[in-house]
Amino acid sequence: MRDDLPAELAPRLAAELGLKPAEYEHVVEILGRTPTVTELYMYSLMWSEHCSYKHSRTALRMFPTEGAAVLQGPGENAGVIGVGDGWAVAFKMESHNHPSAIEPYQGAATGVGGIIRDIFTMGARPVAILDSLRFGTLDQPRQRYLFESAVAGIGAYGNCIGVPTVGGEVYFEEAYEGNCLINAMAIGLMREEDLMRAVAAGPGNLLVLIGSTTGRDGIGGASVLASQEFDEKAEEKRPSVQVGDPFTEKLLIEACLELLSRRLLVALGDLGAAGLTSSAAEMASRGGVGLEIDVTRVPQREEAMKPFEVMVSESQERMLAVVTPEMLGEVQGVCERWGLPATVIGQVTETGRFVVREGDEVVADMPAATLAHDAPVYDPPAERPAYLDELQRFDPLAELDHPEGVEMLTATLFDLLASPNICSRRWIWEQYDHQVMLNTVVLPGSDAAVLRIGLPGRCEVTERAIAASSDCNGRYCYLDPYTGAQIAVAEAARNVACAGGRPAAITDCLNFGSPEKPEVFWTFVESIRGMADACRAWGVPVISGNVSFYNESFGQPIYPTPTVGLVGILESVAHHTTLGFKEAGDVVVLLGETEAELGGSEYLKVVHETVAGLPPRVDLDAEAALREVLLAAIGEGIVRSAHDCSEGGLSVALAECCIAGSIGADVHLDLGAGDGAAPPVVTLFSETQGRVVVTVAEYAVERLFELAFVAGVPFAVIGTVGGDALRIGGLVEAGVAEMRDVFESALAGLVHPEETFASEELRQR
Amino acid sequence: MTGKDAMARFEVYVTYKRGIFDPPGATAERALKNLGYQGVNSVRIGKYIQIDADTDLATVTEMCDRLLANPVIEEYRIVEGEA
Amino acid sequence: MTGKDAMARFEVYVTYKRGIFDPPGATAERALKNLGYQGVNSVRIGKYIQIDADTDLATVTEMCDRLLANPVIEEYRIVEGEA
Amino acid sequence: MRLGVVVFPGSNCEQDVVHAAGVLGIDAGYVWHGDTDLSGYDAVVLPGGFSYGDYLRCGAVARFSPIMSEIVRFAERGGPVMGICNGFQILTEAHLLEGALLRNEGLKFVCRPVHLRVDGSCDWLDLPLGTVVRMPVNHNEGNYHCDAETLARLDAEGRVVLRYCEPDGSRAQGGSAPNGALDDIAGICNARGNVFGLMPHPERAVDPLVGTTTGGGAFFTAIVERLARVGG
Ligand SMILES: Nc1ncnc2c1ncn2[C@@H]1O[C@H](COP(=O)(O)OP(=O)(O)O)[C@@H](O)[C@H]1O
Ligand SMILES: [Mg+2]
Repeated sequence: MRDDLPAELAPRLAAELGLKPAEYEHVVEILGRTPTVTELYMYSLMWSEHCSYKHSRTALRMFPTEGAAVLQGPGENAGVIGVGDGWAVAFKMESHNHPSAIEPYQGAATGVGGIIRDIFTMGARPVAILDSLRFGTLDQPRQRYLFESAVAGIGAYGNCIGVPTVGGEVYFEEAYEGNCLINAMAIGLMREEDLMRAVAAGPGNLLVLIGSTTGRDGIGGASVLASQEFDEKAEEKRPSVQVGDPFTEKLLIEACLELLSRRLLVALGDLGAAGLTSSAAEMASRGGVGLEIDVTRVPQREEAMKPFEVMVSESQERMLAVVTPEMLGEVQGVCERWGLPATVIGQVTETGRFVVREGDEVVADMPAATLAHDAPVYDPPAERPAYLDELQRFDPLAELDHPEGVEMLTATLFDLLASPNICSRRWIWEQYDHQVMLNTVVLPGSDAAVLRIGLPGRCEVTERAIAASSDCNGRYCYLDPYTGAQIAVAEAARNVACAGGRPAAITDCLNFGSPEKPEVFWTFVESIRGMADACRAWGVPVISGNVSFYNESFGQPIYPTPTVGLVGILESVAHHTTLGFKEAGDVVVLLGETEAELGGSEYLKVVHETVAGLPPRVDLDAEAALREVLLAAIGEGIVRSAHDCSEGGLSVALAECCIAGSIGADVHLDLGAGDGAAPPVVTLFSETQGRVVVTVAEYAVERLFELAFVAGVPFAVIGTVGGDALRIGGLVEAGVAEMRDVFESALAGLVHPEETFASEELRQR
Repeated sequence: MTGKDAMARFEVYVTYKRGIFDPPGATAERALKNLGYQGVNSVRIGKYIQIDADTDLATVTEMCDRLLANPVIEEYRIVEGEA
Repeated sequence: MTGKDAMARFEVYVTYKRGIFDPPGATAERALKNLGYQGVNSVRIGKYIQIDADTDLATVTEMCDRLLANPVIEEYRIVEGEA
Repeated sequence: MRLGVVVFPGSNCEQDVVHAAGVLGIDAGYVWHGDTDLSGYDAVVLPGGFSYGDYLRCGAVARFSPIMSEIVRFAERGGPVMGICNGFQILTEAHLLEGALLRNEGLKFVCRPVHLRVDGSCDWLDLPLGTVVRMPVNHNEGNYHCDAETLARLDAEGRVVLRYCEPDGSRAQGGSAPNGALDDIAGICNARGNVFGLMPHPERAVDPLVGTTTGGGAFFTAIVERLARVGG
């Protein structure tokens, strides 16, 4: 056994690698001796926040994770649910915030690569990507650069591997200026019987590394970056940036799915954060076996790599397979056909120990399970932030002057339609191939994407479909994390229901500041509690997710941003529904009721430059009832269009329906009379939850009313589709063409102001 | 050194830093070997930028830092000549 | 001239032929001007390929003709040196 | 009649082409890039995607695939060949079609439906001149270029089959041509007329459930009809 670390230096290296003194002591205790350099690297990465979830594990237990449809809950590379007829869907969301803040193009690209590998590791063919993005405001050149580059990077990767990017979300807020968020979600499709788990088994079986060579790139990349606060020092961490190779990823997808479907593998795992160490340790600990790896057998693309470098390198596009000796030839044959190296680097043992050799010399030898499972668990103190009281006390109606009259209100609506948080995202999704695989039934631009279920090219399409949406309004979460997190789930569920899907399960990506700050940690716990309560009430389990802490710059945390990715099921693809108004004469109905809830609204931000107040309330039962009415009506085939009210409120929702349908509407909203009259800004811009704008043909109005009445869902006929303008009686007069111009051109206008152009595209070769 | 008023040609060579993986280079390398060029040991692909400008080396260096190269993953070399 | 057995470095510069519109170059030119570099007259962006190989100039020329450059739109120049 | 859809490493629209063919009732199968045999196929489609990652130049590496020599021979014998998007790029790199496809003028990848006007015909595709069809484009390098002489020849011989245009068929204005292509060229054929390349994706405009548009079917059925005429 190599003894390469003097006992007096070991604690110093441990500290440099981010191990706390007690954690180091624990390592020594496990080993019964001074660790080697390789061991220290391996432990420090496996016990980093990113890999071990040491600050979040306890809180995450609040999530409901079970349900009749759940085939695989949290703990694997991705969660899996059955969606009927023997089909299953795997999905997961993950952050790549810190790498992207340093190098947005490659950071975002490799983020997509990583989450895609999590999906096909499970045996599922990746069929969709969604991206959830947060940046500072676009008046800053740096923010434009980050935004443009991240979008280009996501596009470059997803487009190349031939997986459509079908949806996502983006917000621009000062709070993300020093720390952008790049969350990517991937969805995969498989037959239930093809579900694969990354569990190593069978002493004597071989460990085969498939894909790219191993270099020093990304040493300690994701895990180190994602486990520390982000400050000026970030610049020095630059060499850990990785360059994505989507071409190799595409070959990996094809080769691995072929290997799995031909049942040639015992197990398969992807190499993500902490590289080979994490992948191998997790597979071993799940299987209760040991492993032996010889680093000299790992194909290296750089000279003189040290064993620890090989073990923790985060070089992209690599997979680790467990293969029986008899199958090795066939496995290598498949890989060779796809142009991929497949190299035996070690084997499974029965010792339960993770042994690393450099040729004949042992450089690390530790109990495999301790890497994956013995990380300390912390329950940090949580404390309600002091700033909340004052923020929440703010009463927008009482404390501000509000626009009145058709002219001012119409102008305000236009301002909102041009707001970067509301305007059309076409500029983004037109850079993404959102149609490849020919399954995208509802394209980006509606409430949720709808994908029919069928593997491409086989004409094996089914009646069924899935709908997916990712949502989180960080501003609401800042003002009240419990409610904000509930809204994230509620909005995702509502979006999916508007498309015709019944919410089935969620994944999440919890983006927060430092968990070591009690006020941040409180927002974390509250957010989880909010999501968990909503999920439990609605029977929507959490099947996978990811935590990203230390999203801060110069001590300032981002808004709490618990992003939700929700997948729903359509029994029949024929029921897919979009938001655009369809036909003149259709009747516009509002399901749900408007309250005076301007706190945290886009209206407050755009018009009054204020982020304060209480966010809208969530009524869990009312939300569920609303979705049931909607799904029943859609199932009966009477719904022509459906669109939920979110940022910007009812007026923006109506405008979006007009723009998408290229047709106007005449709407009358009852403001009440006398003292009880609602101020027009409430009617138009309040962001009350639980509301959906639905159109039906005239004959169906009564039926929709019945459905709503029985379920106790507020129902109001508010207008008729037709004409070339949106007229909201006494409040708004807006031509559809003018609204479209503003709505569609706003984002491009913000990204390409004439005075600068610093685009990552120049850098693509 | 070119004076402030004459047009000069600056040639900028931008390459990935050491240790950064270069997928296009790796692919070209494999392709060349497949075409029978067994003597090829390594291929790296970078950018070659020609700037004709009435400016000086310091300014071109600044242009590289700000726009033409990505200091996070790339390094560059500038050669000044006649336009 | 490097012998058949020594490793040499060939630097290949691939540029668009005259008259072919170069979108990245044009954009960089505009961007530099927008950043205030008024002295910039023209920017062209091509490829810079480093080949370390045990081969000769004639062979590298062949590689360029066959794979590394597209004669319809591009021209190239090769400089041979030490690896 | 059987359609061969070539799979290069990095192709990603081959399954979509097979799906579209299936919807149209056309028999189609995959042809592996490493194979050297096209027997059993009456027409060949080079599908879209990112062969070899589009590294170096789109189509530059794929054109050396073993199957390409056979495709050249197949084309020389007059067999119908269609290259879609990356397939078009490969055909130009292989010199089966003139010109080249450069980076989009806007430097952005573009995925959206466009209008196209039929301005010419090829051996097997004979839509009425002036017909306007709508199909999605999906590319980063669709900016067609050729020298003046070639352009004049393509024009004179009616070999510019498709041009980007406005919905009413008039010349594309500002934002309507997605990539800055020379003379708005979206698709051309070779002198003999049997090899046709286009940037838009007809396979995405066949199945009404997932196509925002229809009108792509004609590009596949035309091959079948032509083969039926000549008894292929
Ligand atoms: N970053 C993105 N990438 C792809 N599509 C996006 C992105 N951001 C928004 N979209 C799409 O734009 C549409 C509107 O998004 P959003 O305003 O977030 O909708 P909603 O308010 O219904 O959640 C949706 O179809 C969404 O999928
Ligand atoms: Mg919505």
